[in-house]
Amino acid sequence: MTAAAVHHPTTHHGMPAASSAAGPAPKRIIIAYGFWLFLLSDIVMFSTIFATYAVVARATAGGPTGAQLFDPVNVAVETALLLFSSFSCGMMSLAMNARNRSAFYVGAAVTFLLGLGFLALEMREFADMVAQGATPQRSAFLSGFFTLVGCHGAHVAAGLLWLVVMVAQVADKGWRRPVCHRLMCFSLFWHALDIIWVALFTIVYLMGGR
Amino acid sequence: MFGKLSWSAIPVDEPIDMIASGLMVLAVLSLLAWVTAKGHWRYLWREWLTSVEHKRIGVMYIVLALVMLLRGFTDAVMMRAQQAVSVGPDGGYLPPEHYNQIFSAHGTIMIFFMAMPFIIGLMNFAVPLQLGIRDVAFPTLNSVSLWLTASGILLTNMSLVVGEFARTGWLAYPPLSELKYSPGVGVDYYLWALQISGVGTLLSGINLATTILKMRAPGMGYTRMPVFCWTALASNLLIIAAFPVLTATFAMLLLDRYLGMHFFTVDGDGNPMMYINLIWIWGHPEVYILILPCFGVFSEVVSTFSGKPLFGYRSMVAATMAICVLSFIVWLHHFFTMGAGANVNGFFGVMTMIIAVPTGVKVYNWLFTMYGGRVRFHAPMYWSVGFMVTFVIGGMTGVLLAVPPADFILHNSLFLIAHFHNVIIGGVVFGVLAGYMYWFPKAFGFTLHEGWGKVSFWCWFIGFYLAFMPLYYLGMLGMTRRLQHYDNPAWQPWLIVAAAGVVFIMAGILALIVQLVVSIRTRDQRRDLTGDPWGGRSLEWSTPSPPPAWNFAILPRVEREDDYWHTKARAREERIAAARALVYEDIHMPRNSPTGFITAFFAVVTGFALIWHIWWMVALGLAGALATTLVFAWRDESEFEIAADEVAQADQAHIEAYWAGTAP
Amino acid sequence: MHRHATVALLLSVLTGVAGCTSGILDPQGPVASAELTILINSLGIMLAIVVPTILATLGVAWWFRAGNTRAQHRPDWEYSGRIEMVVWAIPAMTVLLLGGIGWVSSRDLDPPKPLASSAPTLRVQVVSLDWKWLFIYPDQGIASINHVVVPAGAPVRFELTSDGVMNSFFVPQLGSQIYTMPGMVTRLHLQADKPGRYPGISAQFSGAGFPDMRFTLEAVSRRDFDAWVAAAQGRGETLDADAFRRLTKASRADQPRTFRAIDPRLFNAVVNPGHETILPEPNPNFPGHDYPPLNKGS
Amino acid sequence: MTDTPHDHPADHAAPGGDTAPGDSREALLSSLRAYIIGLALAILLTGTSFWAAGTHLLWAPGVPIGLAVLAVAQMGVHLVFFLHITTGPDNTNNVLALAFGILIVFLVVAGSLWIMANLSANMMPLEMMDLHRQH
Ligand code: HEA
Ligand code: HEA
Ligand code: CUA
Ligand SMILES: [Cu+2]
Repeated sequence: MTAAAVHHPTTHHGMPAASSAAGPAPKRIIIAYGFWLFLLSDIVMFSTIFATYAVVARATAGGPTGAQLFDPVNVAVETALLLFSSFSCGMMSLAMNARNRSAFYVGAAVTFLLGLGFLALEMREFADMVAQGATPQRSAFLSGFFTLVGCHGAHVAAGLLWLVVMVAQVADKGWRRPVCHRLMCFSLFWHALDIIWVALFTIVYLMGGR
Repeated sequence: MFGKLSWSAIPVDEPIDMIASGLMVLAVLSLLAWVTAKGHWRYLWREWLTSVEHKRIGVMYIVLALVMLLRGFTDAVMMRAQQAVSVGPDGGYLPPEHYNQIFSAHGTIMIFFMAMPFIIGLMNFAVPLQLGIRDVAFPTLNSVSLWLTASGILLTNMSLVVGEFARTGWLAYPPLSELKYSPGVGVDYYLWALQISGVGTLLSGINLATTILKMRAPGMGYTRMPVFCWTALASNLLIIAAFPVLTATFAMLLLDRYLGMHFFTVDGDGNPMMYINLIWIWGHPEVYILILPCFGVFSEVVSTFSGKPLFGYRSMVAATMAICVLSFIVWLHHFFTMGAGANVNGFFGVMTMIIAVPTGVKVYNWLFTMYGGRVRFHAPMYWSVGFMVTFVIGGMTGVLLAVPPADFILHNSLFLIAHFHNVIIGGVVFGVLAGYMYWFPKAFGFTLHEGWGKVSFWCWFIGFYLAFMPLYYLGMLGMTRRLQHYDNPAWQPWLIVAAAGVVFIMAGILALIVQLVVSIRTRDQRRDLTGDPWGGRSLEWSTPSPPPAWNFAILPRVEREDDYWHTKARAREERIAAARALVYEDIHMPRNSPTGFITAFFAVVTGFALIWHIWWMVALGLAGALATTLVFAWRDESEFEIAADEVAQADQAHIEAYWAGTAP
Repeated sequence: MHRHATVALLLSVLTGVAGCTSGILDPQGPVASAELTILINSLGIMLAIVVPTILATLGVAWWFRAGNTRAQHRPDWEYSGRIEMVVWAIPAMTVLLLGGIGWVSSRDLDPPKPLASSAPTLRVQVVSLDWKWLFIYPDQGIASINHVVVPAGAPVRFELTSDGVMNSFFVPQLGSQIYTMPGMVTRLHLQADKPGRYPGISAQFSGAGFPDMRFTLEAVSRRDFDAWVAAAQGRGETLDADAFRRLTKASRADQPRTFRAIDPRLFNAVVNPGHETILPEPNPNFPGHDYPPLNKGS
Repeated sequence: MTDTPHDHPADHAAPGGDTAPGDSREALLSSLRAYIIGLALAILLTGTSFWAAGTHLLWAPGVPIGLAVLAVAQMGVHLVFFLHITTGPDNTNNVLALAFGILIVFLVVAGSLWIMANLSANMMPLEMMDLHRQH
């Protein structure tokens, strides 16, 4: 302990930062960990909808089935878009770590466009289905489908909004610590969405489309 | 313009409703008037409503819980009074549409808005102090959680005045809760209130779990945490795992009701059984979310007042975590009678019984903690011993219900009602009241009146047995739950006994209120200058009462294995040493923030608009919430600095007071 | 077992005090008797450990009170491996025993499992409606409301469904309740040993008229049963689609009555409204769940 | 937070400490390599999944199992290469939380499916049940 006042709120007393041995972890770790727990809870929420979808997957009430509705090419393109956006999001974090603004903007723009493309394809798919009369009100299966896929889509949309805000913050404030923390959370969020999409295209489209 | 909302939503033709809601509105208005007259708004706003300090947030949670206890109790009194007289075809004074709202509201309020806030409040207050740190991981988020809970409470209580509450029971099983059978706004009030407060609960679970896992004082390894922190950890992990299930389940029911989907309807091939399955995946862990922190409180209280370390610390921790995991593998015991096969019923029955093992271990470890001690019977200890005696009975009847064939004849009977009030009152309510009396002096700097606390205990204790033991028996006579009237006159005497029991409980509640009033009025004689009125064993007792905003002028270092008694002593020595040598540092504390309050405001607006289908208002509310988030995200200064001098001054003052207080 | 007898005695004393024996303490059939026995056995097993636990708690708390100077003082005693062992082992052994009972008994008393008997099994289809019970006798071609007559001493196979919301079919003195749910069929086997009238209820809340959702199960001799069937076949209306639609209108405390004949497709049509067309489409504006005035006779 | 617009090294690499999920402990370049490897593996696995779902060369009943395995593998790839969740000692807490989450997901999904399948099997409408009894 020193008498000098250490101006660092996160590493009190200038201690090393492992959480149990040396006191509270640094803010950055705390934030990322909290967000990690949030993501896990979000995944549990998705798993509830997945379970429900699995239960009602054959409950078509005489309406159309997945095999009649799904277009594997569309799904493959969606998957590719999301996968590459996950990668570009990774590049974006590297740019942030390197404090390289222009690389960051490029990464963010690519991520945004890929995400937007994904959403557009999804919207088109939904619109096509509704045009065929396959609305969420048609059967339990379709309620499940639209809710599960739509919930993921809503997360992607929220992610895009978040990304815009983050770009604006970087532009406005530069690499301040809270901005970096939020970007770190964003990239966790974006990668997690991709993980959920893997489960989704496997269970809904590949298994259900057969 | 106003969706489904019109003047007819106000139940002017129902006298009981009108009187109740009139009184409530009057109470709220007079409170507001009093605050205005006394000019307390500024103080309230700056020191409480926008506070992000964990202790204040904890206290506010508990205030919410106490108010809701009274509301839930009013409902309970009305139900007991109804059943005491409602023999015969049109018996009683409450028509079914009203009675059915009452038990639904009672269950919902007691679980979500009484027990949960009370527990979260205690954890908020005590966990950072016990861990030896200055605040929780995300202080502003903490305030958001609190105010979202308050939003849910507000919406639920609005239903009393504008519209109606659900008449479906506290878990709103479909198809009854589907639009076809519940076309009114009652179920929507229920769903939106719980969705909003559920988000608050989830966030607070994440917050506290992160705090416990990542922010302990230097040297406080997992095996050195007080057991209350362990139980809080288990409880918050359960929140993180269970509440998303509730959110998703309610969301699907909402989609059914609002967009005509077919998750749980019968037409469209939906499956109502899935709702029941999912709601219990949340529902069973929920009851352990409530009871585990209470087990933690009892652990602290029993060890403190026995003057001994907790017996079998490692067993206690193992038992806590075992209950945490097991609670996710038993949910089917709530619907043994739905028609699953014998293997499924048998499996879940056995898994349920296994929970009795770690719970039993806890009971015996408390017993051995008292063994060889010098047990001082302060009020918190009364609640604890009362709990041990009462809870084992409720646990035993729970295990009885876990035997599938026994459940086939007891399910949904008053026996079940008796079981869960037995564990909830004998466990959760006794637990939170023990915690309340135990930590009150820490929070406010003076002790509660002992005598009135004991009076209250005895009234509750006797009242509980009178009110609920007859229900076990009535259940065996074939009386089922949720009966607005019945035709068997032989039941009536028992129901009258139960009603008499509630009168005792009411006396217990009055004693609590008297205790509070008396204690406040005589607070000058009951000041706790030492910060350690009970000879406590964990770190919170090494701080002044009430602790300063920063809790610890110097973060304590924890060096001993297990024994937090010594830890506390050490922490105090360190502080004294620091005081002599003047080695204080500047402290950074989070700034107060209206974010939580404003978010909650928009949450209420949005929820209300959704309930009444006022779409423009929904858009407005959502836009407001988004704007609040953005403003919050743009803000730069979230902490302020407390100068080392100021810290030193406050700390030395307390150390002097401590010497004065402990001097012979 | 001594304790077992005490418990049984205690329970019967309580029953005597109540002056009215219905409920699960007065079982009238093999299922209910077995279930009550299981209940009392399990209770006895647990009391054997719970009662000492309570007494020990009170005893220890009292003996080690601060004022008692004769109690030994061990302020640092916080661990004993041997005690830990015992403390885990006692509940574990109890649960092992109880779990065994639970596992075996849930297979033995599985509701869809037929009861062993030399008497022929009667088949009864049950439909819960708002707020009354419809009993269809498919093999006799009759039906009745809020009153079900069965031969004493013979197993009854219930097939149950619901026309609207969930309910739970329960005759406490015969044992085993089971949910009735729309679109699904649950199965339950019960038997009344002796002639008598046994109250039946719904044990699952189903809306405003729920408390009146009562029926009587009447067990009669085989001869009386045949006579009752013959009489029912000769009077009352026919339960066809129209009559059924009238029944779906909410009502409460309906007087028992019978139907002379039934449309044999009816039960299946209730279970699968979409697949069979004999039922007319329900009127979407029909305010299904309002609380109706008390039905006095019919 | 009293923030100054400069970097906070102390905040980034915690000596002897903990990592946040998403942290990569290596230098920039090697984490670039991690992303590239991850991308390549993910493309490979996804491609295999889509191929397996569409082809007729495989034994049909085995395909869903194969798809499930591929999906799990791909989630693992994402976790390790994109989220940098590994079993290193500094990652224990992150992995434990993940394990808890996976356990819960497993219990919720598997439990529900087991229960619901059992219920539906027990509640087949009559004609199907009668068919069964004739056996
Ligand atoms: C935490 C949960 C909780 C608690 C504490 C209680 C407490 C009580 N309950 Fe409740 N109850 C439920 C949860 C709870 N209940 C649930 C979930 C249901 C099922 C609902 C459904 O069917 O859907 C139910 C149903 C239920 C029924 C319906 C039975 C039926 O279906 O037929 C009845 C009937 O009388 C009843 C009675 C009571 C009574 C008399 C109390 C009493 O013990 C009341 C005790 C009073 C208090 C707890 C208030 C104390 C106040 C204070 C301590 C304030 C002090 C103030 C200061 C210090 C300032 N309960
Ligand atoms: C805090 C709340 C709480 C707690 C702690 C418990 C604890 C337990 N509960 Fe309870 N329960 C509820 C709240 C709670 N319950 C509620 C609210 C409902 C109804 C909801 C509704 O339908 O509305 C319910 C319903 C309920 C049912 C469903 C009944 C039905 O609907 O038909 C069952 C069935 O298994 C059950 C079992 C148990 C068991 C086995 C425990 C065990 O955890 C108890 C373990 C404790 C002990 C056993 C005592 C101490 C142990 C010893 C002294 C050791 C020796 C003893 C033995 C080995 C037996 N509970
Ligand atoms: Cu409900 Cu089958
Ligand atoms: Cu449970």
